[in-house]
Amino acid sequence: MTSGAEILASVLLLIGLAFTLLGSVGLVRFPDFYTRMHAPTKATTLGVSSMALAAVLVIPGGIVAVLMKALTIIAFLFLTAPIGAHMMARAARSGGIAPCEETRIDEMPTEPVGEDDGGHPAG
Amino acid sequence: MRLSLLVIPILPMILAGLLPSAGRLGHRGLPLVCGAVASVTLLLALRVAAPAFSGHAVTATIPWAPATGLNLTFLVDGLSLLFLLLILGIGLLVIAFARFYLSPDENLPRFYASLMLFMAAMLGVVTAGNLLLLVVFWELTSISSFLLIGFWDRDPAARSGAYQSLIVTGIGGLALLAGVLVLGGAAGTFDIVALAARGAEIRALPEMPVALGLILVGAFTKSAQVPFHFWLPSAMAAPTPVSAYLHSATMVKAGIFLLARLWTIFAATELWFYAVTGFGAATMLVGGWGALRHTDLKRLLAYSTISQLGLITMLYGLGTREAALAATFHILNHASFKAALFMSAGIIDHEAGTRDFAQLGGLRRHLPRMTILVGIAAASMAGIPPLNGFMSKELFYEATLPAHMADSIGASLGASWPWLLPVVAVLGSTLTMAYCLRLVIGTFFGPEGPYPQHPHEPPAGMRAPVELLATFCVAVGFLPGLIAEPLIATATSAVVGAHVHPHLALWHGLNPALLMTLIGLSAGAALYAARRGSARRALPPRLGRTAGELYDVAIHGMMDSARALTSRYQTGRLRTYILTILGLLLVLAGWHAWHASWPGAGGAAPLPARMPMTAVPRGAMVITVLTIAGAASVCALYRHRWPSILALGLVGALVAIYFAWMSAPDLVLTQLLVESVTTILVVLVLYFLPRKTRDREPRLRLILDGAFALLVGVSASAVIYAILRRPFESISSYHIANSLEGAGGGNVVNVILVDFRGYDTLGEITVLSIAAIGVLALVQAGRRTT
Amino acid sequence: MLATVTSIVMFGLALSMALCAYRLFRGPAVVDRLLAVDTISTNLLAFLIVLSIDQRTDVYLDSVIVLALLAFVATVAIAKALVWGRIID
Amino acid sequence: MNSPLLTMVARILLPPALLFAAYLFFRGHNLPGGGFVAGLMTAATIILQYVATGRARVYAPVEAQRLIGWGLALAAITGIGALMAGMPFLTSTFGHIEIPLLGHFEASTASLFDLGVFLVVAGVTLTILLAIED
Repeated sequence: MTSGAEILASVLLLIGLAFTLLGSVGLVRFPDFYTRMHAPTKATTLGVSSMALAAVLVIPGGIVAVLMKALTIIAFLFLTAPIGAHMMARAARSGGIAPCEETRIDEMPTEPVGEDDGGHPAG
Repeated sequence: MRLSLLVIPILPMILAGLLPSAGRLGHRGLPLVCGAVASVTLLLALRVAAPAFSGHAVTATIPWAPATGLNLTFLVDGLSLLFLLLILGIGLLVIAFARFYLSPDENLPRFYASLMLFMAAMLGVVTAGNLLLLVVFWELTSISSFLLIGFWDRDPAARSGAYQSLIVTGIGGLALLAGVLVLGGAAGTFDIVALAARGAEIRALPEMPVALGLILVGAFTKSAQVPFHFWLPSAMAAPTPVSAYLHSATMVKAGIFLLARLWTIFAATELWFYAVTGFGAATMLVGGWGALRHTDLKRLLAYSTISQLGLITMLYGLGTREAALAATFHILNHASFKAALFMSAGIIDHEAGTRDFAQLGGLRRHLPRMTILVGIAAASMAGIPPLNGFMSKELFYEATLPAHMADSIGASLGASWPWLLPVVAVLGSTLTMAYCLRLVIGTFFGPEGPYPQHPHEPPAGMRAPVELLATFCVAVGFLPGLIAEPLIATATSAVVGAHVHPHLALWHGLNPALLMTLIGLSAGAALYAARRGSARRALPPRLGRTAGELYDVAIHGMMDSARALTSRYQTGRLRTYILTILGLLLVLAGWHAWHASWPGAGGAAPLPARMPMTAVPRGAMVITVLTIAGAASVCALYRHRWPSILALGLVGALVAIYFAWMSAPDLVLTQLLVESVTTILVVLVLYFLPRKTRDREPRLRLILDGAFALLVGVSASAVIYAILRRPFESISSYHIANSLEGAGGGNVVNVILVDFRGYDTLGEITVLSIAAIGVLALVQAGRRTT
Repeated sequence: MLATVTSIVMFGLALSMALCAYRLFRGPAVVDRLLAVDTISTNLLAFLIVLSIDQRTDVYLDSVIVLALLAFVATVAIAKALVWGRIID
Repeated sequence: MNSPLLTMVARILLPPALLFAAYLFFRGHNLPGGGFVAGLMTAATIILQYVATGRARVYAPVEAQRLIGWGLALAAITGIGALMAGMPFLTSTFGHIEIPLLGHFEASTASLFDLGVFLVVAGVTLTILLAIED
């Protein structure tokens, strides 16, 4: 009795789960903050978006309503995740967290940004 | 026409509300507006209360809180008519006087607003037909008097005077409320007319003495009778128009009005006779003596007011019809000459720059007209013929004679010591005569004092009210029948409850009263002559610790003990607060668990059927629980702030998942929102907290706290478990059923919040607003000190 | 069929949240912890979506939007506070 | 030290977020939402603007404290309105109104009260957060 939509939804859900899990594993396994930052922000966002799409297929109650909500979720996520990462990177950078040895290229200027206000060091 | 009775107190009240924002009316416009409103109210009152002139009262009732017996019932009879004219008449004169007296750069909108608020409150007191309503307006007069006394709020004397008057009259108000409740409770109604009709039955009530005693305390504090008289002299720090209006003609008469209003009910009781007459006589003498001691003009007038109020109270205490007539007539006369004297004192202060006798004297050369006016008013107060004061003094003497005391409850006193009351009366008027002479001669005659300012005649508008009042005193003296008699007749018959035909005349023939007047006046002159030198010297020995000092000692003692108590349990350390709060929870939960029937002990029903939960794999839930436990422990263990905040944020979000699991979408939304706003708030506050947190807690404390926390956790869950075991039928069924038709809303939660339980929400948002304003004030206050 | 998939996905999400919790514990610097919490909130988003799929209701999707926005606001606020102390300058 | 990225995103997010808050408010009567939630949502969005662009450049048409005043007044007035109509305090009636474009809709005076709640909650949150901050 499983309809086509349900199969597609399940596939999307599983893909989403895969991405999310990858994000979390990345978060745990990567050596330093800057590398660690990429995995969750990118992968998890993708994971959630695909789940949102899965939701559109399955949830009854007016395709338009659910679609609109899902699209808003995806839009918000795509907007906010990178900026969140950006702000965290700035915080880490001016908090004086050094990138690990393997990093070859460090295009940031030597002195960290935004030290003028005398904010207390992070951590 | 009936409901327009309600307008009498409400009209000035509305103006009082609008005035503070009417700043641009300026110092000419404001008095005009107030004067206009006052005169409109006066005309309206006369038109509405016309039948009261011919003796039958006008009443109007609007149910306000019928369950508690509190209704907006208004009653205008002869007595209220007299007071209406007094309040509005003198009010108009005071407004005219204030127009000239107060300089334009004062905070006039606030002054006139409080003045009008006071006028509305007094009108409410005198027209209230329901005792509870009377108490409401009574308290309003105390508040407006506090505002008016403390008008010059930078002057410490004004502030302390205002506090003193508020505390004393406030306590009196409380006593009055208690008395009224006892009376109303016993009699079953608060309506004055109904109570008056059942006078005999009420007098027989066992609770009557308690009720009467408390009501008398209320009346005595307001009318500055002996033990509570000290607030009136210190209230002289108020601007003169306020003293002229509140502290001579109207507010201090509210207590006396109450005595008159309840006269028919209580006058024939022993307690009333001895208490009211006793305190009245004592006040008269203490006031008279006090007036001789002070070198400040306004304080002298304040003490003289106390003594005159004592005289009127004593008259109402006697309980005979002549005494009530004398008292009512004296209320009218006293208002006229005392307001005139206070305004003259204001003029002298305004012109000569001082009110102190040491610097005054010989003003007659600079202020000839004022000398005449003050002379007339003072003579009327002393009771010198042919002025109105003399006539009410005559009636006062007659009322104290044993012949006239026959039908009073105190007849026995009249028989055993027939001479007591007349002697007290004469002694009182001797003192009055003495301080009147001191007033007139001290300021206007004798050598010229060193006035700080060179005095000259005041502007005409400022003197007009005094002239008007002085002519009133003379007119009533010569033509009593025309002006005073009809008004006093209706007022007294309203007080006494039976028709009274007074025959006011200057000449009653050669009778003991005339003799007593002559003795009084001559003794007064002799007393003044004997102590003439002391007019300028310091005060003679005082009668031990005055009531004022006792008051101060009591207040400071109370404040200090309160401060000591607070400092003991407000240690300022968060830990003690949490310990006390959770400790209490522990005690309650423990006690309840101990008494409540333990589940399984057969008492409680089995665990209710499984909650309607969505199918969620056990594993997922277990891990989520673990995450929550982990996050919670991070806040407990970690000393650094940041991890703890993050962990807290996380716990909040995870709890939201629980709500989703429990299929409560509204809650999920609210929890998420509240969670993130709180996190932001904590992060904001963090900046202001000290950088370093204590590194290591002493080990013993850690163990103790740990044990305590464990105990609290266990007891909390025990209570929840007990609740779950208790069968209860929830109210949700009612709400769900009526949510759609009743309020047209599908979302039961919101319908409850906003519609069925809207009143609670109104309360909640008010509390929220107060909290916000509190934070705002605290933060700004904090910023000012750093 | 879908029911089993949703329960698997829920289990997987819970696992990924546990992993992030590990980072929350271990994370040397606060920023790591901030990252961990941010990821967990996104996982919560996913969990809510899967829950609404399972219950066939779109009522939680609004909370998901709210959570997405607010997680962002909180992360930004904390990130800024970490370095500059004050948030609104 | 405000990064241009953040300011730009904040500005982009503002209209949809406020629209979403209004959506939450209006459907409050039948579906999860309502004054309280919408108030918090608006407050959070406005705080985001403050965080992103700093106090000076945020154009605040009205001080937050005023919102509280208006909210409370509105709530009280709807209550008194019921009293005027002779019903006990705060009872609300509901009717169906027909807006030409938007079609049929059911409105109840309770939503006025809800608007009061919305204003108060938004006002309180903003007042407290901004008071502590500046």
